[in-house]
Amino acid sequence: MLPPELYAGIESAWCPGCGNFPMLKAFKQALAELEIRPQDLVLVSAIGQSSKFPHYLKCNTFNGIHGRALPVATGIRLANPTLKVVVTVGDGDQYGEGGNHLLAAFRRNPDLTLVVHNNQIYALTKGQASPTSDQGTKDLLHPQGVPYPPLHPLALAVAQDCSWVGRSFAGMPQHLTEMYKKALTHKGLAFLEVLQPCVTFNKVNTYEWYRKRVYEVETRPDYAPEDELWAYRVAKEWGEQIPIGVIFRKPRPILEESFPQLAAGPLAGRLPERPLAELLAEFS
Amino acid sequence: MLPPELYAGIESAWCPGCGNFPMLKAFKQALAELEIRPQDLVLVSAIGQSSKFPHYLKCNTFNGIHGRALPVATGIRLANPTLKVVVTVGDGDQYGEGGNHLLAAFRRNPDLTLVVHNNQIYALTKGQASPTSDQGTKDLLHPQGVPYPPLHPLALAVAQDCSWVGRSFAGMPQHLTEMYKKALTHKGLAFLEVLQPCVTFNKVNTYEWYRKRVYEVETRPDYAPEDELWAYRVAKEWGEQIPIGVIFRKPRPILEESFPQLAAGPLAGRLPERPLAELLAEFS
Amino acid sequence: MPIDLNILIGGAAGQGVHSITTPLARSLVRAGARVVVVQDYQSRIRGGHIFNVLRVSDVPLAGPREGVDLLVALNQETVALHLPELAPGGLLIYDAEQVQEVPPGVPALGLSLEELLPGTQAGEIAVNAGASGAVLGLLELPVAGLAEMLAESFAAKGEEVAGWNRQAATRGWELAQKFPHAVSLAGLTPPPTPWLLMSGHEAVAVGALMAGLTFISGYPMTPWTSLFNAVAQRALKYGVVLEQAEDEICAINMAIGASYAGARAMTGTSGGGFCLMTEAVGLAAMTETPLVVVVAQRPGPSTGLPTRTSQGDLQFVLWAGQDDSPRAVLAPGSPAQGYAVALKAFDLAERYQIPVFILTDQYFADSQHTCRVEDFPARRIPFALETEPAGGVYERYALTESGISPRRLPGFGPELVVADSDEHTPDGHLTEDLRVRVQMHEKRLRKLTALAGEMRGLTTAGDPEAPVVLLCWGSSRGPVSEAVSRLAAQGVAARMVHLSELWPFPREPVLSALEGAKKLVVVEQNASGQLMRLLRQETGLVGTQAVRRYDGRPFTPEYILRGLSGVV
Amino acid sequence: MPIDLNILIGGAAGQGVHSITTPLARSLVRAGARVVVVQDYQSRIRGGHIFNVLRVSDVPLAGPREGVDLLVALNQETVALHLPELAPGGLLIYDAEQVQEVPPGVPALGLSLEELLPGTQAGEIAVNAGASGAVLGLLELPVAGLAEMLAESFAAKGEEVAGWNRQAATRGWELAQKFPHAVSLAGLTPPPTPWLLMSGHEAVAVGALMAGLTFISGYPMTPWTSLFNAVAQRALKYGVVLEQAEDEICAINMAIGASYAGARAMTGTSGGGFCLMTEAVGLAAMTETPLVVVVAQRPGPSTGLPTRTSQGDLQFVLWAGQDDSPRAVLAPGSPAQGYAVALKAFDLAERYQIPVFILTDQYFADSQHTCRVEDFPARRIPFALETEPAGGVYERYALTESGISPRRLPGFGPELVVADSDEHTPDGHLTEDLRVRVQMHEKRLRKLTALAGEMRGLTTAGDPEAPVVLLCWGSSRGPVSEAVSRLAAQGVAARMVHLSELWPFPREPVLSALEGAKKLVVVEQNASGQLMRLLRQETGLVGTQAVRRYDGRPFTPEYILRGLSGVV
Ligand SMILES: Cc1ncc(C[n+]2csc(CCOP(=O)(O)OP(=O)(O)O)c2C)c(N)n1
Ligand SMILES: Cc1ncc(C[n+]2csc(CCOP(=O)(O)OP(=O)(O)O)c2C)c(N)n1
Ligand code: SF4
Ligand code: SF4
Ligand SMILES: [Mg+2]
Ligand SMILES: [Mg+2]
Repeated sequence: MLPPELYAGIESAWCPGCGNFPMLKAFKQALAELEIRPQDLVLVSAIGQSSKFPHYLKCNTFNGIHGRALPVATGIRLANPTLKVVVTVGDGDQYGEGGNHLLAAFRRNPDLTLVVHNNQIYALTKGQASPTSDQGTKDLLHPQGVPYPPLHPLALAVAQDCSWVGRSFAGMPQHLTEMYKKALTHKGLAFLEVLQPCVTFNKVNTYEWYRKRVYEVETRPDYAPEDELWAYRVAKEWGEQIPIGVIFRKPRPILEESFPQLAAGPLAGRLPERPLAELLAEFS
Repeated sequence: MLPPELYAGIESAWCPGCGNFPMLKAFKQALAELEIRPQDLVLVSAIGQSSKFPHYLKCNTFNGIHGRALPVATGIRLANPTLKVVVTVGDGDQYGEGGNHLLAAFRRNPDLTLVVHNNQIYALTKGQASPTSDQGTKDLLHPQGVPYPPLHPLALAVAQDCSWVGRSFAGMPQHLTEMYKKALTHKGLAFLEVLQPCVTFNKVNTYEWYRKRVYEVETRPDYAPEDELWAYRVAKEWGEQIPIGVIFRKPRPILEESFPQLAAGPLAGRLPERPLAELLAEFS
Repeated sequence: MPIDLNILIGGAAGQGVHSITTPLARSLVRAGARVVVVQDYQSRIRGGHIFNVLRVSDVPLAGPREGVDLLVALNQETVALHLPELAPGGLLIYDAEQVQEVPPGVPALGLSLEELLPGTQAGEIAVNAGASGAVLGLLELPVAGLAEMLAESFAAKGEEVAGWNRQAATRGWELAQKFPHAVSLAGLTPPPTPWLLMSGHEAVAVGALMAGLTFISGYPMTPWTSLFNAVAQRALKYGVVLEQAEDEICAINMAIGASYAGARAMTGTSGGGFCLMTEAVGLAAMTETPLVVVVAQRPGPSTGLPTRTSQGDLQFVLWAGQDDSPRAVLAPGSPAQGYAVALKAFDLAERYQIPVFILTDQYFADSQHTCRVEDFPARRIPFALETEPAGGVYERYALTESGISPRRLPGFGPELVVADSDEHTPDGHLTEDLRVRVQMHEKRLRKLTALAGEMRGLTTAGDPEAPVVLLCWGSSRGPVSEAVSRLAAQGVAARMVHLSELWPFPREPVLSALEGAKKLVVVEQNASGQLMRLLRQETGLVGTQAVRRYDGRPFTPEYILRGLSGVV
Repeated sequence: MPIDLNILIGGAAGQGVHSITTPLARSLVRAGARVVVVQDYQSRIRGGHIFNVLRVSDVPLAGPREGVDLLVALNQETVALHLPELAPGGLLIYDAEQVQEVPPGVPALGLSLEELLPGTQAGEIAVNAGASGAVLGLLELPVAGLAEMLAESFAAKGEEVAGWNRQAATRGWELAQKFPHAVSLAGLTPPPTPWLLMSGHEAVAVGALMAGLTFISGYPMTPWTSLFNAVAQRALKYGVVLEQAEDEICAINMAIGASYAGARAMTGTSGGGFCLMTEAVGLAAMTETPLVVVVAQRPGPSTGLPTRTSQGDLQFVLWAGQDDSPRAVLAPGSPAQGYAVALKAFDLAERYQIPVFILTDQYFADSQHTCRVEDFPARRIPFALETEPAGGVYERYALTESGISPRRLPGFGPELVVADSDEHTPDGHLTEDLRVRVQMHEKRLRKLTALAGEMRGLTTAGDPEAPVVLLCWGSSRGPVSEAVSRLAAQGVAARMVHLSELWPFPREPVLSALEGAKKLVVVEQNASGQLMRLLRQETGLVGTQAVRRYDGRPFTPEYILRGLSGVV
């Protein structure tokens, strides 16, 4: 195990009590336990409170633009498959602006970890409803409440054969660390959603609200994360009962391995000599 | 019934034998049988061979940009809920470029019909793989074949509680007409995918290929389109057996009705007098 | 000498800086003072350092200025950062629980819960209310109105909390009495018709509503969000359909759909989101669908500084979208102008069937200015629709001399409305006939001819003969006009030429306004001089000097004058 | 007099117009002719009307011209549309099964399956092969090479089909012998080193490969697709990772990710797709990630004319993205220049850590030109990376005089590479320190200074002293240079100044190249005069005349000369 202090980053700008803090702590713990060195790790994020996460950690970082972390992360993996790549973004970012890339990532199955900090709100822009906001959520743009139901991201993932789907809760540090570790050691796209209370803007989905509802899915007598229909049913649960844990696993070949071009290792810094005469000969 | 000739549009630019022709014919038939007048209908499309569809039909048309038909169509419905709005687009358009709007449309449930012409290919741009191209499909960009499996659009729809999900096949004109009619008379978002052979670029998924595989889902002894798990299982079927027919139905309130602003009818041409003094008074 | 007082209220985000500012500013306006409020905040929700500056006067104010006369510090950092700015004779009011150290010799009033509301649990809010009351006390204004306002705004939290606020404000007011009253506003008389305190985005929202807005779609992004919010708060009441989109691409396409179907529609965003809208800008131009698009600027490139101000998107907005297409670009310089520009934007969009841009920025969006009701004249923007039965064939894109074709709405008659993003025939269907292409392309661009004739929006100030001209656009108007007045006070003849309408470029009006300029100083909030380039491109005139700011803070007269030192 | 022959091959899409053109053109080049092929096609897959024009000469050709000397018609419509263009003494070759009516008096050779391959099932392909053979026969060139080429390209369909092609070509050649040979190429000698027939996009692809390209991502869009395809065909062989993205937003972000991680990366698109990329253009600039972006222009606005040509995206590309950010914009005028520009683009992107644009268009993309191997000099573009151990703290965005900071790759040492789209400190972390903001913004823009010094790419032709100057950019080079030669032949002294490097604007080189210009004619393929505006903005020089084309077809010397009539 490496010392978790190894990953200490710059001072955070989150609100006291924010669910992002326990996530940061648990993530560092997972990295330390898995002995992933900062220099071998790239955190990719986008825009939102959750997307500041990589700054508060010592590692390579690409903090890109809103909704577009997955394409950047996939590009990194395709240039250097020896890097450990983790995406840390918000619900608004990935399920709103970035929805199309989520669909594509499930198909591609690159070997990376996608962590969505789900606080059911657009926090950084001060509290608008996000795609996961519960129906009826009131905000400045919806004084009568959001009229339609939320997205079901986990069911979406299962339906598209995402190779690993799990959920955890920022209020359960140990569970969270374990889930980070599982996601980080999965080969292929590991999609981990974390219920992350926003103490400032989300006065409904609080620590208490989640704590009352979450249950560890492994405790179910019918636990069968390799059974797609089972996983689908569990992934669709939301309300009085919210499942956490590993919900779906489907071993699949990873994207990177479909490129023979990557067999020789990273593209990084590779400067192939190309036969000009041969290239031109095709046109004569 | 209205005469189908009523809907005659300009001459088409499709290839002879294209699956779009039977679709056009069946759609006109459905309109005629349902007595939907050209003037009450708006066809919204985007870019692709399939998106030329509205030009070959007499009706109001908004042929917008690649991938963005659903937002335009939703905007039309929100401005004038008395219009019958139908989106006709391709698989590349809606599942590729426009994937994010598909996710959002399922949540919103506007009262419109979405018809995706699925030829499993980007036809207008000359035959690149689309999100529904089967794994291994070879094209100029994938000489070794598409390395990952296709999107599962119907399962996506079921997982997001789309209020009506169906599929038909351009090779079965009567089935198609009936499915158009069902979709057009559904209240809420009706998502109809049509298997549409592209005789020029898709040499694998041909009329024959589809004909050998499709089966009418209503003939299943366990037919239960209101049962989500059943629908999910059926929606996920693809390969030797391809279900066609009404796969999922979930009655849900429509988007338009959540706006009391629309109770008084179309916004179209509405020029409300607003009380300037009252508006300003808030700032004093 | 007119009164000119700067009150800086600073603290960490979440400490209540805004909750002090708004009631205080409104009380001052109600009392008959002119107030300008500017906000300085970070892209975070709690912590960090934010501050508001209230500039207060008994004469009209053009905008903010530098310097601090009264410093209200809710934490130690505010003292550390802003005490150096405190003018001689200034006073520090501070939260005695948060501020541990006040340098000796600084006149200061510490407020604590203990002293304000002994024996209660009121906490932070008490100090905030007390500080507001203290400011009024210092300025010799009555506290009753403020106390009521505070009580009202906390009414939802129960009678006890409302009462605490009332008492704390009053107590703060009393505590201030023991300090010398360097500046007194006691002589002010409240205006007969109440004045307004309004931000730029609020004014644009009111303008849009008065223009007949019935549809708005958008996606949150700072600083655009405040305009979206301002409409949202009034949407149900005034019958506006509002939809939060899944992304900006949806937002603009949805607005185009709504407009095609007959709604008076608008969307908006800020830089990064506008990037995603550019494709549909061309769609609106090609389908000739009226659309108003607000682009609220902030410093870039990329995410940049989300909560700061900039004028860096001018050239981007001018040419956004592939190939040539007609558009109008407007950029208001004050809330009143924001209101007028909004009306004009909808009018131009409607009559020319084009996208019209309103370029704002964080400073324009958030800063509040004292306005008079008379600055907001009512105006009706009628629809420009063809409603007579067509008789024969209806051509949505009939070729006309003006380039404007008869617009109809789908579903309102037998005429079919066919719109296409491809090049199309007069009846809207796609075509590969390249002669038709030329006709259509020219038709669309021909609209610019008449449109150019409607571009005015020039404001001049200062000595009309002065050889020194400060040319500026958009939100910089206030600071530049004040810089010109200050130059005059120093005996330097100068004038301002301000543009609120930038495209089609008002060539003739600008040329004649710039006549006699010997020194042409282009003042703008970007690093490369975008207006300067545009000016040269359109008129050949070369700015001889430039004052540019790109640190994300708005111009002040002082900044401009520093920039001019050695020049004039 | 040099030979100058225009062969037009027309038919419906799907009839095999291209399958005639390519082997024929290649045979001619191998024989020692100079050939230029231009393609004219519609946005449909079958039907409609498409045609290719092969211009053939025994001297170097700058580009296409108007007129038809040999008309190959695969259907009646081609006859109807193009026969009027047939020059006196010209010949019509037609598919006798498709063309029912040939106006009397037109010298014509009808080809039918019957006559070409009696008793076989060969169908359409026979006529196509026969027509190619006939053309060679008319030009008195041997047919053997062509017949082989055809047989090879149909080899996959079996020996029988290959044989049919061989025979049909030969038979067509024989049939042509009975016609007068107005033009003979019999005197040509094949070049010692074989010449190349290459399109603009193929040349850019080869340039990119030679520059060390290892990653490309994109989304299909005409006319960009042909470049993407050209790389795709060679990707596996040369170790390029290629990914088809779900949309253009993904395409550019993925390329940025790959480049950040150390791949030499490129993406590309056309107008509508570029709109969707603009946000990430700013991202590349802000994170200082090298990136080459191809924008293949086509007429807009919006979807416009997808398969036609245009130069309408210049100003858009110059300013795309919010606020000021550094970039370079290049626009090649020929395949050889396309190759050189590709190399330069990767070099600039690498050394300046910026996005570099290559502006092409449908005409440049698709038209094929005869080139010599010597036009493609090898050049190596090394990486500009910091690889020494940092020792202390590594700052990705260290402030430097040049604005260029030491770049490292993640995972290649203990130094952490932190990139951020927000304004950031030298070590890459987001900051609200506005002094740092100013330093960083200036640092990024400072790169433009040295970069400007590298902008040359000016080509001049014609009389260097001539008072008439035709200024142009990008793909218009060929037609404009030929227009200048033709003017010279008519006794009018004129010269061309062509720009292939547009930003940072090569101010000094342009000014000196334009010295002595009395009439400055700006020739460009857009309606509003985007280069003319840019020229004025950057130099103050005003184009006195303009020749503009925006019907979607490329310039021809004739078109330009018509536009100049009355001017020179
Ligand atoms: C293109 C674009 N659109 C909008 C924004 C504004 N924006 C910044 S963060 C954010 C939402 C963040 O929500 P989420 O992803 O849930 O993150 P959180 O702050 O809740 O952690 C938005 C809309 C942006 N930066 N870029
Ligand atoms: C923003 C943008 N990107 C790319 C294109 C190019 N394009 C036109 S049609 C098309 C794909 C069409 O595929 P699909 O939707 O399946 O329609 P089909 O032609 O197969 O019916 C693409 C990529 C475009 N027009 N706009
Ligand atoms: S606003 Fe919410 S999500 Fe953001 S830091 Fe504060 S508590 Fe966390
Ligand atoms: S290319 Fe395919 S989809 Fe397009 S018209 Fe032809 S057959 Fe139909
Ligand atoms: Mg969130
Ligand atoms: Mg398709």
